[in-house]
Amino acid sequence: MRQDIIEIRWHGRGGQGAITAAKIVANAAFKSGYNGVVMAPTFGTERRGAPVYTSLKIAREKIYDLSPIATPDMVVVLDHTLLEEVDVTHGLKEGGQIILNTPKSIDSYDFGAHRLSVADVTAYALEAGLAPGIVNTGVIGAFAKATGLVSRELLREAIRHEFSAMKPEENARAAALTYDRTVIGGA
Amino acid sequence: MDNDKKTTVLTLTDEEIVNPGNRACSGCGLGIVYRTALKALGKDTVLAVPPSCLTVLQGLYPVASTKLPCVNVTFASTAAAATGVRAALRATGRDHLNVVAFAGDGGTGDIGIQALSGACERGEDIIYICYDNEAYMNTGVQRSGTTPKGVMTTTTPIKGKLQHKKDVPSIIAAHGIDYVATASAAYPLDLYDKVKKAASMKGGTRYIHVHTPCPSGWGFAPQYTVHIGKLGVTTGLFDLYEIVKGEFSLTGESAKRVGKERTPVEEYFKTQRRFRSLSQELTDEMQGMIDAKWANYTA
Amino acid sequence: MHVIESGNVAAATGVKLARVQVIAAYPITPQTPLTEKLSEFVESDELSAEYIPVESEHSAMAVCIASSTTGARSFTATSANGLLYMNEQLHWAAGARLPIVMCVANRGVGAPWTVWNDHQDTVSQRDLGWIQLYCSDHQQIHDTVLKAFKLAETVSIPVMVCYDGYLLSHTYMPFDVPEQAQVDAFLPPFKPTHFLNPEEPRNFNTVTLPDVRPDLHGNTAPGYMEIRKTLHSDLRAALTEIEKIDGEFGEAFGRGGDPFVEPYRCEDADYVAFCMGSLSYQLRDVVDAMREEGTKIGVIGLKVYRPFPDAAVRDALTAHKGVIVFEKALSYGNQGALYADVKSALYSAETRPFVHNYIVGLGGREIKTHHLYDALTESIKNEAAIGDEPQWVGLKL
Amino acid sequence: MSKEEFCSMISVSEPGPGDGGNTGSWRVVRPVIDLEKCIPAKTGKPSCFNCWLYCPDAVVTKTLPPTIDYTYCKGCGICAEECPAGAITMVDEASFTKEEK
Repeated sequence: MRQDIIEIRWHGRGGQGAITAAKIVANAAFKSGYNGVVMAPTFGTERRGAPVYTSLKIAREKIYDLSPIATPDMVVVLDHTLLEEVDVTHGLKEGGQIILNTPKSIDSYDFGAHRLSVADVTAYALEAGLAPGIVNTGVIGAFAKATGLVSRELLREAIRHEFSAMKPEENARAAALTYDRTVIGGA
Repeated sequence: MDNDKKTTVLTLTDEEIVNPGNRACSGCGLGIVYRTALKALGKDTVLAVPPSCLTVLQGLYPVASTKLPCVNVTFASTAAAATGVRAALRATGRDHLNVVAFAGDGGTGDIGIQALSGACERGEDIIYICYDNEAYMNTGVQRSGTTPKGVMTTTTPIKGKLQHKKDVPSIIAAHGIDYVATASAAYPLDLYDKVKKAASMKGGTRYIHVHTPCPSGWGFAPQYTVHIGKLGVTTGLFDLYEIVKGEFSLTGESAKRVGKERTPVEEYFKTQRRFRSLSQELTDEMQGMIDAKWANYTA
Repeated sequence: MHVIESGNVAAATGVKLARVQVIAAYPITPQTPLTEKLSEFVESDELSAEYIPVESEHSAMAVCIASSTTGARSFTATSANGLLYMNEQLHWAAGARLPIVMCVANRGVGAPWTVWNDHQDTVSQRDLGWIQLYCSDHQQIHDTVLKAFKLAETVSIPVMVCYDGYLLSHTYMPFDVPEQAQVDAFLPPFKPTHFLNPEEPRNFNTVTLPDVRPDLHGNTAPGYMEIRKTLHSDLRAALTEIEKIDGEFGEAFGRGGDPFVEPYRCEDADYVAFCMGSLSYQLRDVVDAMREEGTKIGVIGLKVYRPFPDAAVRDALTAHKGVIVFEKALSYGNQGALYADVKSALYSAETRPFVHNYIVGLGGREIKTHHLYDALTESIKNEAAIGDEPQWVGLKL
Repeated sequence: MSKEEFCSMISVSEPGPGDGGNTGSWRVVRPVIDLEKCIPAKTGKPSCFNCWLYCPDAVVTKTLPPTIDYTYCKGCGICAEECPAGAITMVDEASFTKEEK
């Protein structure tokens, strides 16, 4: 009903860190002046490897509706192999954005009227010094670049805070590398 | 135990922590057990007690028969409650006190075994004393897991109990706790020394299982409580032992019996009405089990 | 300082700031992350408390009962079947007048198994003698935990802090975390009037006779009935304390007000939606939409379910034409329990609104905003046609 | 209401004797010690004290001679049964006059 809420859906696999990624963006958004922030993971029996999604809603004013996102403005996909299992564009608003971690080029995909951005997050994260498969910090670099919702600086700060005990610099570098190399397509 | 100085009737403290005039039955074995154990524990002790004969012995509101702080708790929760007392004593700087759970056999080996097992696994700093009168006496003599085979109870009224007694102290010992002991109401000095020893081994879980004759539930005249308790031990049916950090040893009267003649178990059965329907076959089976067990005991 | 964390972490943060002394922990979805967080606080020495990883919820409450009787501030948390497994212990804690605080991340109860949210677990436990407080967002969870300790220790009655499983327990949103010194000023250390103490040996919760009996000094000691009556009167008297503590909290932290009911756009409302938990916030969006269409409607979230604040409920509801009670629980074979309570509170009012009952979201059935909109519209339109029978929202039978 | 007022009514018991009343009235037979036979009494030295040790009700004293608190003694007879000298006899309560009781 409210029109002022930006809705972002995060697709990943259980254990891949989609929740942490969304949480970092939530923190950065809150610091950018979005007072309404609600992040809702898949409710229930999450199992490692199984497809999961997380809802993130942000708005300038407090958000009261906790129900999952039905018509997202943006979807973030942490793993391109999910495209074969899940309709990540389900409910995506017209002209909505897709941010995709994939080693393939942007031309390999056709999402019709939706706007696609791609980055080989898996590779950049390795390059940044993270263990194989750690993609959640990288993908939010791509998200920040593609959407412009949060600044590079706030993101960096939020990552360092979240990963203060676990390779904060490497995680921040993964985000920065991805930020710089994300390819943004047209609608 | 042999290395320690044993308490004698003359060195046993006169101080009574249990008041007279309580509601225990005449000749109650628990009366002896409770009175003796509390002498060993002394006044720096906090008790946790589930519903049982002890609840009644301890007094009805607003009078308590015991000069110790005590929390009465629900039937299944005794060891967990003792855990909570210990945690709070640590949190409030009073960790020097003994924390003692005192429960019957049903409250220990049946409904209470989950909480007790949890406490033992965590190695809670508590002493758990089970007085085993071999049935639910407080509710009127219903069978429990520790009722011996063949015993008539109000829930095994015709055929007697069909299963053997659950070996609760062995189950507890399997948790690998520091101290497990058995004792008998008929040997209060042995019990006293074991409780003392348990109290001195602060830090882990300590468990004492006490064979406790019950005149009304077992069907004998109240003056024979000690006599029958002794028969339980001298027949080799109920052994006095302790397991200190995994080391098993018989104590007291049981230790003395190794390699010597034991009283036939039939003598024990004959003293109690609860065994009235015991067949000769079952008597022989029980005697056989006792003999097999004792064949493993060496001096 | 604002943080963005889950509702479970909001609760854990409150527990930590309350300087709880004994924590009994047993995992159950969706409460588990709360006890996980507390273990982290304790292991990292951020919180100096005894953390007991018990073997069951029944034992969790046993630990709290005993530790509270021994004089330590005690806490545990649970959900659904875990709460029900504690049942006899919950009665015990209330009868023994122990100021235990317990968080319940609300979840439907089996059978069949469900891990998702409704209120059947705590609503079915309304007659224990516990105080039950319900939260609508993370700030309320955090603040209510702090207020709960103060309340419990003032009135010597245990307090349940209830919040929606998943919807609040697992969602993340911003909330303000106060400084430890501020909390210390609001919540002094726990000093019980009676506790287990060898220097003054007392026997707690002994068998109590049906009738009164003289004590050792010749005074009359109460019987069971007197003790139980006092629990009831003290629960009623706790309403005053709830209001007082809410005021003190407001002064200290600048948040609070509306201790019993939290109204939204109700001043001139013809109709009021009434419910507990996060649903009352979701309904705000619906109310806004309906107001735009010209329907004068508001919503009230009930924050205290036991003791039932009937005077506050009556005051809040009598002026309206209709009250639509939404609830995530049912007194099976009768009606929604909250619905019955609301009607009972209104019975003595001079003018009474119509009251309807809508059952929503059992076992986590998603409550879509348009469902609420449709239900409210139908209720207002068919005032006369809808009787006492609960209406089911989003049912696919 | 004050904190004390709120916690005024709970079941908290104070230790004292005789919760069960004067349990001596339960007795149908009374233990009587023959001081001629009682070993500690006879020898004037502390010795066996089985009567004191085994008493479930803490009504026998460990003194020379041992005494029995008839106000609370339930008359179970364990002391008589366990006395090594056979010095304690259980005597029918009916044989005592009111004054003796």
